[in-house]
Amino acid sequence: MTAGAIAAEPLGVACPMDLGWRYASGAAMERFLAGLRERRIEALRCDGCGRRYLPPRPLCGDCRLPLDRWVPVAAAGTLEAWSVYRLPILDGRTGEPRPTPYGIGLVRLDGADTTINHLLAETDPGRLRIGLRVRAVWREELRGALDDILHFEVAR
Amino acid sequence: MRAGDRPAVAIAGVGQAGPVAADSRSIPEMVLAAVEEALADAAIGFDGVEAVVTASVDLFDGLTASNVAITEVVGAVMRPETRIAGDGLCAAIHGACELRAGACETVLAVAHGKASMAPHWALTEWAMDPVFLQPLGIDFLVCAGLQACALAQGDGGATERWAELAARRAAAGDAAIAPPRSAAEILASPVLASPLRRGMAAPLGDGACAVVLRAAAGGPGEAPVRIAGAGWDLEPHSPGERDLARWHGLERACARAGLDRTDPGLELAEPSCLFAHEEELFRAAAGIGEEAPLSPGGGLFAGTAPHVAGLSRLIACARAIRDGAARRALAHGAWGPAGQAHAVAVLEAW
Amino acid sequence: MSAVAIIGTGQTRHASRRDDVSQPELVREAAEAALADAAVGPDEVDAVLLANMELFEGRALPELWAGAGAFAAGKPCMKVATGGTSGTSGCIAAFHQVAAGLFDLVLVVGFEKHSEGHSQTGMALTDPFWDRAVASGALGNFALSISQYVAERGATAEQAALVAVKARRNAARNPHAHLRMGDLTVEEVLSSRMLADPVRLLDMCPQSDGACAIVVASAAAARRRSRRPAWVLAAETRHEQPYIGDIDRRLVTMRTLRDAARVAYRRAGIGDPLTDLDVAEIYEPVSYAELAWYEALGFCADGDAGRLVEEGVTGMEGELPVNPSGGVLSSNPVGASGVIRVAEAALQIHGRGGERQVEGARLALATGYGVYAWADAVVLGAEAGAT
Amino acid sequence: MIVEGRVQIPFRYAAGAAASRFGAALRDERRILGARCTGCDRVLCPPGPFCGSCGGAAGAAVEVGPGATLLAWTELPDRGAFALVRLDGADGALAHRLVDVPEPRVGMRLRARFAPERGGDIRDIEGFGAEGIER
Repeated sequence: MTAGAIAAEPLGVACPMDLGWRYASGAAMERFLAGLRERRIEALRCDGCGRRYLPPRPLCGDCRLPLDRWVPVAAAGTLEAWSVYRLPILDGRTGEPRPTPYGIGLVRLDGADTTINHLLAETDPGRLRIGLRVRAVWREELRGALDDILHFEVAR
Repeated sequence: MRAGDRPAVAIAGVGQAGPVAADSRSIPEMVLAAVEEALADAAIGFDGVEAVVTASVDLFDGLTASNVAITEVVGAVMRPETRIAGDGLCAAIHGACELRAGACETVLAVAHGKASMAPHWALTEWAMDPVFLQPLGIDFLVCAGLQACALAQGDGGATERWAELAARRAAAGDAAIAPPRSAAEILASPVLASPLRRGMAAPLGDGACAVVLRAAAGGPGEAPVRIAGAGWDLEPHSPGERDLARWHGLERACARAGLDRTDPGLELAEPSCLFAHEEELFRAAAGIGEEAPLSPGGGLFAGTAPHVAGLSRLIACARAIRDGAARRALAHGAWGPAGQAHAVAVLEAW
Repeated sequence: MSAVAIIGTGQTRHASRRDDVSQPELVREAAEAALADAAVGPDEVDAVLLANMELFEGRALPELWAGAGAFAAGKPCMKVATGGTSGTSGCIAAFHQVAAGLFDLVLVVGFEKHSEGHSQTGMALTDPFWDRAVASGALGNFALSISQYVAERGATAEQAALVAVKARRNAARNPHAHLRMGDLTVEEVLSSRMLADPVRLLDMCPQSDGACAIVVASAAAARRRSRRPAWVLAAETRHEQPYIGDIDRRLVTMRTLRDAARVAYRRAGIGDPLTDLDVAEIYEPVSYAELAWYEALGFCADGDAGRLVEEGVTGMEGELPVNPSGGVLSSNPVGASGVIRVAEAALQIHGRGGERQVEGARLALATGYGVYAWADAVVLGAEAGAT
Repeated sequence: MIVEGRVQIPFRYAAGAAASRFGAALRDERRILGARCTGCDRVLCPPGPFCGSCGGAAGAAVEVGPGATLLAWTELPDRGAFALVRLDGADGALAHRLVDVPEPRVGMRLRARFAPERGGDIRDIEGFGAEGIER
């Protein structure tokens, strides 16, 4: 690229984003979230393969069959994957960095076949392993959102 | 794209959800409704789909890699999916490329958009050059106003003509999103971006479209509509580096589609005109006179959704050909400020 | 698919910040380099395909602005965005558009300027009802899947560190690479900062600003213009269920990559990929993923990946050099990363790999990886195949 | 059920060579620098990054304006007026804001108004106002 006669320092243009979107949950997710407000977790079971899906969705991707059979799921399950996250990243919802460290895990709730990606209370990697029994710790004031479950704690 | 030694591409099924002002369904639910209709129309199940091309834009969905939200409802689990970030007609055109390339025999092309999610024009600011244009608040709406001003120069009756055109189109549609208004009411409606009034813009809402495309070696027995040509084009971005009074990009896209500028066989045109003045740009660029029917169902003035428009026009053309209302039709999609990018497909009866 | 080939490649210098150029200018750098490599003038290009994950930089429809960098004004131009697979899927889209008979010469440019946004935040803009409150981006997702892979297959931190060392040492011979660390040791990897157990800083890919371009040609144009085209023998894509929690032991199974590779090998006439392939450029955002991909790609039996890297089988002097470029671990401008894999594979067939050339490479694999488990597999060869 | 999701992310875009030079001249000298196209010699303002006619890159700096001619304008409720202007000495046109022009007429003469506080980008021009009226 040909530079001009005057060399300037590389400049930039700041464009701060502050946008809001209105997301429609759809019927299945609405029922699921309404359940959370009563500490009730439900999955959708596929009539084809029998897989019990969380989150709820309209269709089983493997069988390509509609899902409408609700089955109850426990607020406790098995830790299927874990990590302790230590990198402070910007939370796009707040514009602020998320405090670290925090535990993360994939939890297979009793009665479901997929796993939930969620937070763990435990942040000591020495105390975490696949197969641990964990249970949901609920928020005091339930709002009908996935973070009504604050995190999962190891069941002792 | 022109006919040649490669497989012809047939439109085997079409489906639509909306458009409505605000669909309470989630994006996947809305998309599934369109897909199920298209599959039923093509008399196939999900198992009959070999590959998928989707069209959507992350920022407009408020979701990163937003095609992840619809992977299973378009049947793309363990299948090839390509997502074109742009107008839905591009999904169909690229799907046709996959068929002509011999990569597969059946492609599902899908587009979705939900204008109810966020103020549409504010989002378009993020599609503008962030060095020279976005910081000034210049979005697609500002560019449409500048273009309308450029067109109206020395043309005293322009705004009246646009109002009449918008009124005529809106009256022909089913008024799913906004009630039709008279030309006088449109001229008295609030200014949108002068000289454009609110009634001179197509009403935006939520919708999804799905089209089943099939490589067809045989002939009319397989499907009544085939894609005879396609072309697309990108103009320079900056409105100051373009002749705003002409859609040169559309001229080039039409030429690539094998469309003669005065194509006598063209019996229908379905342009993606979000603003009334764009219809005049469309006619001039595509070489379409007053005699060829244009948007008989109201076009986008019957309501449309972001990034769905072009695919909805393809469906309108395909339906008209199937109904015997036309034998050769032009579907058009556009994206970017003041018609920066265009895509067209020529559809023919078999 | 009728025969198509890659006749030119070009890329930018990849770095953590390229403040000296705007996005269109970054695109232009790669486009000019690829066109020069192919001896094709900008006016001879019939169409352009761009690949980029626009929301990482807060953009929408970036081809509108950046397309001019790829000489796209006045030409047909589309943009592909499928997460990490954007680049490979963009290349595959070009293969299809050329094979469809529409164009003789298509320019593909993948690009990303991570420094202009917050990519980990962008990646965490996932489903607002489901995991946006808890998602931790690609790093978090990989760390989770790695815990399963390690538990099931017994991969060790040392084996992963060997992958990281191999990548950065290879990168030292690649003038375009972002992280060029010719003296990196396993000990340095193992003592680098823990980001998300067990993933350490030096196990993870960087975030880079960069662009990469290829020139895709029809058979006739390729034969006319190139002494040694890199022929596209196979190109396969597989997408997966929408959430990480849907996918059973993701890195362990990786059924998308397994299936895409299996079909691509069959089309390209590859029986045993380890012996048949001369070189592979695979999309490994994290050291452990490369081990998992060896198994998914059939380079070894499940559980045996660590041995390949310990014995140097995938090193520059080994039976199947993997990522002579330094891989994603050394340069990661996301939208470009898949194009880089394809370009580096083509470069090997072209015999223009310079210090990173694998002697006599005639059959090369490039892969893409995106979102939770999307996969692309592309096989390039020195001989036009019958696909 | 509808849930509102807000996203706040500070983005910052590199201006590139010609636009950086343009920004620095605005900020430091209140001068407007276009750029000569390396391909076809047109004078681009805004300077680039690439010529709309030939695709060439923005090359040597050429001072343009501050006088300009109005090519098109539009006014939006609550958002003010915008204009497409050709700066004296430039071949391309610049999209910007139109300020304090009660009755805009295509073809009228305008003049760039510089912002009192300048940060080195396009916003260092507040907009284009009627010629001869300095604030």
